Amino acid sequence: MRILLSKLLINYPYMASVVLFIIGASTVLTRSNLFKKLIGINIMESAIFLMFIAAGNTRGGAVPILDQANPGASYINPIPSALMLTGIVVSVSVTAFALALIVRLYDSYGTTNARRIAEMRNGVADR
Amino acid sequence: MTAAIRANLPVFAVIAPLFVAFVLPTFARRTRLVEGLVIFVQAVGLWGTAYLARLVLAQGGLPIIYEVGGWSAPWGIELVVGNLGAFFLLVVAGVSLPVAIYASGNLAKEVEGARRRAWFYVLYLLLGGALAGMSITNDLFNVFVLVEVATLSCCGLVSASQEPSGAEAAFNYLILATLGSGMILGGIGFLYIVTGHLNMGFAARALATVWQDYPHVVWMAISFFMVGFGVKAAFFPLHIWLPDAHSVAPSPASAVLSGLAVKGYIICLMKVLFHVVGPELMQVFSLNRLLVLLGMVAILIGSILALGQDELKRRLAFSTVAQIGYIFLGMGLLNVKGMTGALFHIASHGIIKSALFLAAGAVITQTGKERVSELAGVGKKMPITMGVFTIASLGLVGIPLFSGFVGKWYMLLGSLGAGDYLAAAVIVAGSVLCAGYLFPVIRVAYFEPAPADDWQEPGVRQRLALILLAMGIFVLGTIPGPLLELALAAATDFLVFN
Amino acid sequence: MMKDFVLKRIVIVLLPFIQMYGLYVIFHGHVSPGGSFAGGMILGLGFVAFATVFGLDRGRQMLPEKVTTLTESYGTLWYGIMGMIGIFKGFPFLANKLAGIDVGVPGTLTSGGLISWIGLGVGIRVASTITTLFFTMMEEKP
Amino acid sequence: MTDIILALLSGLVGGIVIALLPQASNRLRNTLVLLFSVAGAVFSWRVAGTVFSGGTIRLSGEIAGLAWSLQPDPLGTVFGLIVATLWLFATVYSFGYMADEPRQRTYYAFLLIAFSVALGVAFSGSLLSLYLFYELLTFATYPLVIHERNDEAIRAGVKYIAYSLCGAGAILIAIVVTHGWAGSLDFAGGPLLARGGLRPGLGWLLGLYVAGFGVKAAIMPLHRWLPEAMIAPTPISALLHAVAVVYSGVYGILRVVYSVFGHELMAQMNFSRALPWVAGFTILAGVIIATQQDVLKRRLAYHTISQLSYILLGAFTLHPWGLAGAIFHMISYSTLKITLFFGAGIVAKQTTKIRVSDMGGVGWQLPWTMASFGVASLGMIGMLPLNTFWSKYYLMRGSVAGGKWPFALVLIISGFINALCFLPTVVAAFTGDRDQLSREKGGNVTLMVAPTVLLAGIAVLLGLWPGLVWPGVEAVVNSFFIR
Repeated sequence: MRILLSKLLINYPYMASVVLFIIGASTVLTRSNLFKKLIGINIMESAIFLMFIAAGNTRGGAVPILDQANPGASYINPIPSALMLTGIVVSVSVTAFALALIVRLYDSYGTTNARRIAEMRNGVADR
Repeated sequence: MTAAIRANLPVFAVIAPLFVAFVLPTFARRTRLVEGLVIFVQAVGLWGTAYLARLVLAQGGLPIIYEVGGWSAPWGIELVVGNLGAFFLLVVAGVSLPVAIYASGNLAKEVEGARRRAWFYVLYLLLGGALAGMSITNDLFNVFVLVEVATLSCCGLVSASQEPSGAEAAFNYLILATLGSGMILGGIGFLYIVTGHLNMGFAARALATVWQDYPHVVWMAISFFMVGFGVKAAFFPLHIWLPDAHSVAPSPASAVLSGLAVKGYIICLMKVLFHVVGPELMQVFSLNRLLVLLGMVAILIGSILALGQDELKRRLAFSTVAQIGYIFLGMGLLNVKGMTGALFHIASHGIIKSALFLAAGAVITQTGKERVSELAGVGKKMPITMGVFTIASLGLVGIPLFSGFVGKWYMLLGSLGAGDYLAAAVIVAGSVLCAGYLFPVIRVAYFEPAPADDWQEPGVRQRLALILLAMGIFVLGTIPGPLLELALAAATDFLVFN
Repeated sequence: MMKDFVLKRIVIVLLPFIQMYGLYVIFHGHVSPGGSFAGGMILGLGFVAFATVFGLDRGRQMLPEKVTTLTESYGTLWYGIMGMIGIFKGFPFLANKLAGIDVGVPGTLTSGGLISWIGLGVGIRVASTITTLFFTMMEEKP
Repeated sequence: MTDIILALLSGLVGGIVIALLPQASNRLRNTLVLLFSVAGAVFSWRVAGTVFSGGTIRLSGEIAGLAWSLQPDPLGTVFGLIVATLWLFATVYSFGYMADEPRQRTYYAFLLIAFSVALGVAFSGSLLSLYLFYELLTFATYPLVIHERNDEAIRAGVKYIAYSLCGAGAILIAIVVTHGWAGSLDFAGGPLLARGGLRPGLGWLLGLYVAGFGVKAAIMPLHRWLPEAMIAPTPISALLHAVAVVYSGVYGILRVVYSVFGHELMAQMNFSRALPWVAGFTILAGVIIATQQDVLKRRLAYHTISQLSYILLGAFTLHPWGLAGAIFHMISYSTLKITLFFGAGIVAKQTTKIRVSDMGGVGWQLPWTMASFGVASLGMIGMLPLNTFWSKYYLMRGSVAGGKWPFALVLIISGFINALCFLPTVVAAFTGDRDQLSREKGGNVTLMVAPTVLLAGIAVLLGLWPGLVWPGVEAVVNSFFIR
């Protein structure tokens, strides 16, 4: 138990990311407000970014810039950070696109509640 | 110069559509120029991919490896045009050209405004480029980025029709697909943490040695990949977004979404499962049985749900769910025959479903009728459109001489080879059900009295596209030659040399 | 549009520096943290700040939609053209040092070869996308 | 070589040409239909000439990585001849029957296409091509089945296509298994599975095949579509549901028994011992149900179900005499049954009577028709001057020689029930009250009566001189039993 706890504590970034991921995913799946869904998506993606960056981190590592003065330093792995930058760009574009869609949905249905939108649409479909 | 172009064909296959897509908005209002450029790019793309496929075949299956920026494998990004890459590139190029031709004729009736239409083409080309990239990239992170590009373009295409239901379907799709991308990214993260590589080949080699140390992490990674790609590829219990999204999109968009986009994700999943995880590990985690089981359920439930739809495009969308089940089933059989069947079904379903959606779109735009029960007599007024629909239906049902038969034949061989008689029965039952939901359309269209409305065939370009696709269905069914060879070689790559 | 005099002056004074800093980050992508995406973001946020303070109309005057469309398209095309240099010289796409581009002394500004120039394209694209997004969202008010 | 292509193409091309003609041009259409049917028949006869004079015609190729071939052997040729010859009669009859019906263009176009496809079934030289044509036959005949276009017809069509597709699915699985076990699907090299000998699962495979082809051969309990499909116009019922379509199923089973499994292998299998019982049950049950039907066409339909199993029974005896009887019955039964159907059609068209109980006295109005009907009824019982006598004789001989004497008994009992089934109708037709009958002329009587009488005449002729077709039957039996 103690060992497990200490392992969990040492790996706290991963634990945090797992918690965040669960929060995000459950928000997406359970909330019917479109904005909350979108926020859930963002939380979930942040969790994954966090996990990636934590994986690339070395405790006490140096900034990964080639430095002639200190050639032997252990560097932080820059690849995950670089990748996550791309990931953030992607998530920004998803968010922007989703916001645009929400605006359109609000214009045509007058609500941002997914359930009510579905009800209204089915009502239209059934006539 | 030509030598330089030939040497760089793999990268051109990806960047040419992307860069053309980025330039299109600057002359968005000159519709003819936009359409011409799109068709030109797709035609050149088809030529280029055919050339690549010939090269790959001539090399006897040795992949063409392209190192972007001259950086070699573990550091740089590789594009590998192997059998699988060449195969899917050919499918993508072969389907997108007729669809682009069709779109140039029909889009004016489905999407209002020249600017919106130009943006439609932008998304269309982005999707094409992303799919091309997915088929040949050998880098896990590239897979993620391209999947995201494709997903966003798909959502854009879905929402291109002005109807509010389009926006709703696109939003639902976007949320679920982003959930899926999150899963995929998480899976990539786990694999990277365990193996330290993003290049598929290196990751596979590392994974083979370390997976026993981290079985749970690997298991998590695989399940994340399964769920992530499963959502995007509309694999059975995760298909809920597909019928809405694919039925409200403009018909050329539905065609590429159902015909190609979904397959792109499947190709990526195949690469991850077979090139990185490997068939042995899949068996360790019983993944193959899961795939076969869910594939069978998808075939049956998807077909039965399709039977109940009166809206033509929704019926076709549910049919896609069923046909995706075939591909997963073939994948899960874990033998070369079944895999070949699955790959060939990717090609044949791509072309058949595009033809079906385009024909349905032509019928809907020409008559304004969306329901099957309202289509009485369409066949007499629009013989070419409904003729193509009929050919495509026969193809999907799997009548010999049409492309669907070849895929199903190999899948049957595979399932019997694996001793899975239930799967064989389900494959055949799926065909019968497929006839059950497609033939009523044909019967209503041809054998019920036509109303007096003056319905006409769509324009020349739409007809040309439809005829091209119908010819494709027939050619794939009779002389599938290189495509079948590539599929067979790719399946062998997947299962034997790993 | 805000009517605060101090804010307006400060934005006017700061704007060139913000832009300058954005370009700096773009061009120093290979020797310091940041890069074309972060730099482009800063570049774009300069315009966003201007439009927030002076109103959407002045912002649009300064950066018309036509211009953002063009920069968005050609920023990306620029990336492509830079990448094609490698191909023109007979090497793969995006080849840098391999294609004989001078990469100078490590740690200095000129050590990136094509990277800074590619970054310029990306940065411009990001900047124009950010401003477009912002302008569009400001316009969306019912 | 060219003969077989032309035989197959004449119907297809004809169908397309007819479909492109304007709806109104009846005379031109009838001429063309006759022309194409005659062409198809002539070329089929030429193919038969080549095959029976010992030549081989083979047309093979690789399509989609699989070997396909067209190579008529004696069995296929006999089937092809039956199809080609009877199609001509049915076409001429159609000219009379359909003269005042709507949707003639669709009717004739698909009639010709179905002709081609049925010939394809007959001439195919491998399981794959057989499967292709078998499947296409369903689609080509579907528009004919739903010709009436009312709800009942459409329901019948759905049933027809559902049954056929399920059957075809079973066949497809069986073909894949056969391909896996035998490595080839071509009939030319003798029974496909014979070389492998007995192996587990063989019985299941045979069951799949019999179930698959049995749908079209209307083996009970897979027969339900057949009586429903009688909603189609009479020439179609006559041709397709009494001859071509159901024969394609029967032909498929014959192929499976003799070309896929081979009689030696069949004889070793336990499962094959059960099959004659299924056929025997169908014979009796079918004809008993037939006697209960009042609508003449339905009675004929159930009678078809019964008679088809005669052929299957002959095939399942696995004895040369039994096979000879089966082949002979294929020939003789088809001529008689088509006569019966033609007769029923003429009665329905001329007097609008479709029920047996109303048919008293019809014979005096339509003497030629009812005379032919009577001759055919006698044939169904197996009376001597008719061709079915010989087929029944050989069937019984085969059953007894194959050690399955109970089936000879079944055949005799069935003959008696057949008598109960048709003779009262014929007798009533010539004894009933002739005065109160109204007659509203529909169709062209001459064109309908002529083929009917001619077919009855042929039946009698074959009964008197069975030697006319005997060489063909002998060739079929020899091709399977003497190698």
